[in-house]
Amino acid sequence: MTYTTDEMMTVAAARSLRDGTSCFVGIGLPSTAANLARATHAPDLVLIYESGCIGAKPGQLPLSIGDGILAETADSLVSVPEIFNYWLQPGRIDVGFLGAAQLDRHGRINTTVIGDYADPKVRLPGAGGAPEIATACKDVVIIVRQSKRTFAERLDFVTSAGRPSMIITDLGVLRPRDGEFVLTQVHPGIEVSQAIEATGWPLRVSADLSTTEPPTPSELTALRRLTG
Amino acid sequence: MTYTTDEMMTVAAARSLRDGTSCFVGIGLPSTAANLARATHAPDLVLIYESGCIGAKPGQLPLSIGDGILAETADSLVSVPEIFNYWLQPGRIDVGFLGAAQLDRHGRINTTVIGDYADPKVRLPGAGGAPEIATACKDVVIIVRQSKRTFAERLDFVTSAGRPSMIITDLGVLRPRDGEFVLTQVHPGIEVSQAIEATGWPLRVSADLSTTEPPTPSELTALRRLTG
Amino acid sequence: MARIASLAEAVGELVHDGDQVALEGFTHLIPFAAGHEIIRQGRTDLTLVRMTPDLIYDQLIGAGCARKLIFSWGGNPGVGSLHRFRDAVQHSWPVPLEIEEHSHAGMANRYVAGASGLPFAVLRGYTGTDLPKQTDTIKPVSCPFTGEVLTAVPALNPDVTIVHAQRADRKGNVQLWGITGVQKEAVLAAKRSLVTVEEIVDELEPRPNAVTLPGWVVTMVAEVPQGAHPSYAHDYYVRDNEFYKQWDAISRDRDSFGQWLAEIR
Amino acid sequence: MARIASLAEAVGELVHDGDQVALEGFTHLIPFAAGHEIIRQGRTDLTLVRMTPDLIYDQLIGAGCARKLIFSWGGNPGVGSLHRFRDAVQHSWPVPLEIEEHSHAGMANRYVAGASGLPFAVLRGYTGTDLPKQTDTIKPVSCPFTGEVLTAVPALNPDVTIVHAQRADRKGNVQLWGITGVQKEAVLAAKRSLVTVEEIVDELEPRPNAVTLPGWVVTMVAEVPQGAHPSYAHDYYVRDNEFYKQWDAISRDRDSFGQWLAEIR
Repeated sequence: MTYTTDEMMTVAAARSLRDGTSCFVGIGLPSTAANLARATHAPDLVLIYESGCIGAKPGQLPLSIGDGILAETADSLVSVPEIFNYWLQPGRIDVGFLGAAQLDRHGRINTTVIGDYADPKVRLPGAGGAPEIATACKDVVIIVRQSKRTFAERLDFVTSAGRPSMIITDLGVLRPRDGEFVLTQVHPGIEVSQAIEATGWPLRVSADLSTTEPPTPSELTALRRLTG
Repeated sequence: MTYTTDEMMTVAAARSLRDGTSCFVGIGLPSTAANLARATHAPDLVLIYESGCIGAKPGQLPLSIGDGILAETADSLVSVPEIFNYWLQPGRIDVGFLGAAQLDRHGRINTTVIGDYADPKVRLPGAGGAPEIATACKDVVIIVRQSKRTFAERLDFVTSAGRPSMIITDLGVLRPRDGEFVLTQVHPGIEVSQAIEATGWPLRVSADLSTTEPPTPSELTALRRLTG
Repeated sequence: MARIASLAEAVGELVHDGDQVALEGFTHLIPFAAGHEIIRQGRTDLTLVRMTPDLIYDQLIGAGCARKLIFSWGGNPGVGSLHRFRDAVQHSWPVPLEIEEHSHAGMANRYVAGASGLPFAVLRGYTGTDLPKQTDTIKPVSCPFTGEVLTAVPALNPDVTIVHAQRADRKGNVQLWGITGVQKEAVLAAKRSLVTVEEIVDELEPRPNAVTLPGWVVTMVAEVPQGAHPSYAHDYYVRDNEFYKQWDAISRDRDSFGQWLAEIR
Repeated sequence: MARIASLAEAVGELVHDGDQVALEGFTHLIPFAAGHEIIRQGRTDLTLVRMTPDLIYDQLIGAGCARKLIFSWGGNPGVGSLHRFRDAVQHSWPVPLEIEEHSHAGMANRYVAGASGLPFAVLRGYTGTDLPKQTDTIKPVSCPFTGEVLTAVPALNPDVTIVHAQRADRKGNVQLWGITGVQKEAVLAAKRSLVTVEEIVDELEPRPNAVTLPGWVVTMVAEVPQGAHPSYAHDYYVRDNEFYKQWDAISRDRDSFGQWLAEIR
């Protein structure tokens, strides 16, 4: 089966989630990947949305983090203060699954402004739940399309500063080595030079660089059923 | 109809509650009086119990502040942290209705120990909700049987230190004058000397001392239906 | 006991120029009809408070009702940017917009402090971010027992909070269910409150996952069927995702937004 | 996912000598059966935590399981005193009992801080009382914004929390309803947790006013019908008020208590 680079990215992200763990899910790419994991190898993955839905089991992908289907299928539905204070903050959630508008070699994220804060070139949406998701979860994974604009040499604003263990992109996977994210994995058919070209800092390549297993037909079928 | 001094006390306490207000109710005498008010002149009195029951409407008197009938008839049922933090603490409740093991001329209450704290003669139950009920409600009323032991010259321990507007007893009513509780009202058939005799400090008597209206037959009927 | 009134009457009485106003609802039950009524009544100089400004504040900001925005995430969920919000921040159009920016955890805790009658709340938040440099309502606080340094945020106590709910009874007791977000806290934190509801009923039967706000903590209730459209009301109607997408085009330039505004007014 | 086990197995595995143990339930759903099992297994040196010690801790204290009690109201509700608690405090029988005494508001907030992963909580509390003179876990804290002085109490994070609930499913998801007190906070604050339930069912259907604890935050679940007796389980059985009254006589002297204890053991 043929597949897109976005599909490869989502499949790679889904695979990073272990069954039986809990995942605090951001909307967009992270939500797609987390739901794919639940639909494939991790049926007992606990999906937690900041709208207060714990253990949501949507059959179709939600468009927002507060869709009715998340509430209807949740094991437990709590208030927004409670989801942040009782569930996220104490560090009881295994993985935070986040997107990013801009990030740097340390895995810090900017979703606030491009340009000067007081007089921005582009005003982005802002922090949302990310600063605390990035620091409170036991592990953090970022899912984002790789480009020079997104993978920036310098952030105009630090919105979230966690210690992600992985950045999963449409080109490959980056992991931290000596305090800096380096390319450790490329997806099938992607050249290392493409990843370097799509990175705003001089991207180092790990000596043990590997190639991602391509999506299996069953992964692709499950993904297309979710998004279709 | 004949009546006991306890019945007179409960009726006098019930009358102090205005319809349409909210009352944080301690168990025992306060609960009886608050439910009598609701059964007579104050059908829209909102009864709030520290177990998390807001707007409870028990048909029979509860034996504890956590009886099932309180939960079943409440307008809203919340957790114990919520009842203290969102409902009591901000001062949104009109009246706190409290009992007392021992109190002084300033209306401060001891329900902790008789004797030395570290080596008490009698260990009492302790504070419960009282310290915060006594300071957070807009108004505080104490309902307690009057005796030399209860109305103490000196407290061995200050458990709650609010500013009650009234102490309603089986003998009469005390109100604060110049920072000290004085006798402002006696129940029918009670001599002022009895009240003085039953008080551990030199009880002053207000110049405008009045006599409580005796319980009406309908008040007594309602009370006996509740307690019977 | 809450007073039951028309939406126009309630907004007229409760929302004043210059007020700090919170319209809450986390994706679900967003009080759009009340927002439109504020636009219709021409309120100005408002300080708008909301975790996720969403389309509702894009509309109020574009209409020139707001002087300041206190928020934590200002996007069109699943679609993209809020163009009127951007235009106000980037080009002061139609009027300059001051911003006070937090994280969701910070905003939620500010409402909790407000509802609790406390001047501030404590959280583990904003670690390593640039937000405290720009937002002076984020400060350190030390634990008196362990000495650990945590983050403090001040209480929010809006002049008026407006939320939408599924039902109220005739005494103004309000019931909402599904995702209930931060609405209880926002109402309890406010000096005055308005709840718009899908319907007023004789009796509120108990329901799973329902929040009940007693009528005596609500100032006014107005019956406004479809009052949360284009967001949704659980068990009444679904989210109008198409309108959320259309808003991107409507709001993108000042003229097409002006046309939308003329229709609302 | 919580592990389902027998009560004896669960207490044996989760409760160790010297542990800080919270058995919660505010009048309703008090985990008496688990308390009796702790007595049966002869645990000692426990620090017992509970807002309202009630008969359950009177029993544990009289049985010599406790070294320390952290609490806010130690009476027999509607009846009078807890005689075993009194005897321990007044006469160190059967062993000395250290006490750490708070108000309900303080205790509730200590659990909230524990559940929230914070080292302390802030409240308006203890004003004018002698409690801060005796209890060193009550301290002042200043608002970083207004300078106002409030009260701080440290988090409670019990080694193990035990609560009773109406139901669990086979994955250990727990559902309780009626008065739910401080149980959610007590479980989330604890390092380990045990929930005894009236019954284990295939499916937890949604219910009004229910709290659901997902199985992954509960360590073990044990099916113990009548496990809250003589307190009550909403929709299962009512409170045994007679036993509460009888306890006054049973507990009043050491001999009659000793007979009761022999039967339990």
